[in-house]
Amino acid sequence: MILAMLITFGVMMLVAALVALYSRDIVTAIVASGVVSLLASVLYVLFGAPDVAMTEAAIGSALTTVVFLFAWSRIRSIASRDDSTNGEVR
Amino acid sequence: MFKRLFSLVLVVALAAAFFPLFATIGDRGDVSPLAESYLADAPDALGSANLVTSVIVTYRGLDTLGEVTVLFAASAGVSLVFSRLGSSSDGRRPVQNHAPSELVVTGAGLLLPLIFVFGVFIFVHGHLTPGGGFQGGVVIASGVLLALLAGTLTELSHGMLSVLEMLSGAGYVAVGLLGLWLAGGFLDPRFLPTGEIGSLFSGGAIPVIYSLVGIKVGAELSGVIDAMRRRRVVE
Amino acid sequence: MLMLIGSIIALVGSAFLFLASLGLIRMPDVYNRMQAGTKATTLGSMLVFAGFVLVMPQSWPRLVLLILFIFLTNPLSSHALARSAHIQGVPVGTDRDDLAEANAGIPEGGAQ
Amino acid sequence: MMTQILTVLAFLLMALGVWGLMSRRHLIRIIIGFSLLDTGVHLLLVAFGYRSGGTAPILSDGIGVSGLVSGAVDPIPSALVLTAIVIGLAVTALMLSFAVRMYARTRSIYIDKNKELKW
Repeated sequence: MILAMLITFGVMMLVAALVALYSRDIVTAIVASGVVSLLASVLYVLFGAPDVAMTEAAIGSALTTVVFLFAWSRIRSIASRDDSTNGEVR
Repeated sequence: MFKRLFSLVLVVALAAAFFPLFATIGDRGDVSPLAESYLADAPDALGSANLVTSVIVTYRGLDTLGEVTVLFAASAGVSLVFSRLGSSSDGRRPVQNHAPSELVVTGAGLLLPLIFVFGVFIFVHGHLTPGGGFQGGVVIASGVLLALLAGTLTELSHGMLSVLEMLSGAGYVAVGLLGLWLAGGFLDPRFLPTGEIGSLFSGGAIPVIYSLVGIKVGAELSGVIDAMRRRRVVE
Repeated sequence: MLMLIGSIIALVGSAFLFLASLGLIRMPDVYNRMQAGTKATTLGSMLVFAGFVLVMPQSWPRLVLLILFIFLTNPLSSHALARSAHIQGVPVGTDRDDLAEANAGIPEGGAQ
Repeated sequence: MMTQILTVLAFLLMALGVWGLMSRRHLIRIIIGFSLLDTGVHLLLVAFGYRSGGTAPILSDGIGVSGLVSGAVDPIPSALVLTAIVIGLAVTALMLSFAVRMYARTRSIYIDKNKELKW
């Protein structure tokens, strides 16, 4: 049972990691990397480390995502301030 | 093309370096001798139920002190990098700005005290249940983030943050020195009574140290979040 | 007996959670999905925790706090998400768009 | 079995992270690759501390000290990973702030357009 959960979550993590590296949209990639952390925190609970799971859930999937999104919104605001569109963001 | 090949070679080299690990690692029934002695001795010696907390605060206490210092350095670095960026070219065209809706403001007002109390609960109970200074500090930083997003808090006072951080860091070192003076060594928490395992006042100075770590981490991460947040351009 | 009732309540709650996940797949646009994923999960998880209160009566204060937390945060966060999606211009799949109509009467910049 | 699966998973995440770090050109994606590498290393450390059927190293009424010695996982990797996660957030924030700064200076988010440090 635990083994099946481990394999399921592992495959989901790998898929989310691939999405994070290869998706077209940056916000999707950022959210996918948050999903990787969230699934990792489930695995930490399975492996008897609830302290680490709490930290990973609070930091890896919440604060890191927020920090990424803040940085991305700053980059976009710099790009939108440029009059010409030579500042390329995608 | 060459670069792609090079990265592929690097990944393959990583796999080769990992291969002995795959071959030797298996399910073990025992832990290392050091961990075994921690598991056997730590609850009686320190009176703290959560062994991860004992390791972080006491056995690897100096590590944690250095780690909090690294966090401080990173937080200062983020503020430094963004302090130049914010004022140089901002304000030419106001960013389109949507005030948070009334529901969010009211709900944040209801939730914020709960979140802060929860964060304090996590780091005060760090020696009894999973959790501790780092987790509690992060919860407090998330509360600060919610307050910033909901507009409950428009400007974070950096003076207050640095005072909090300074006091908690100095308190951390002071508690460590007290351990050196009154008990076995630097950061030895046994100068306060260890108490009974499972009660709130147990573990000697572990709750004190972890609360200080919690305050410090909360202040540092709030500083990072506040520095990274895009300033609302006010005309 | 108490255990049986608690288990049944938790089962009903998980059925709601299942329906929510079904709605997340089947609904046509973002707002409908968000509504399915919020209303049903709020009720579902509250029911699951209420069932746990009956199964484990000794830890009821924590569970009641959890119910309160879910009751407060889940609709709020979904409201904020849906509103920001609307501001970002995610298309509405149905014919009516009440928020755009409500904002149309208010001059630019004063939209609350 | 569980330890081996977690080790393989950790290795795959690390490999994906290294691959992303090397092959992507978008700065944000490079930092995402770094955080994947981070997660992989953390999983690897937790896998080293695991013992089969292990419980969390927390003393409770049900398990006495003898139960801990015979059945709890290694607390040291947990403690190390816990601090490493917090440091990881700080490092990620620092890298992101440098990325924003770099964009503000060079007006390009792609790393191969930035020729300043190229040799």
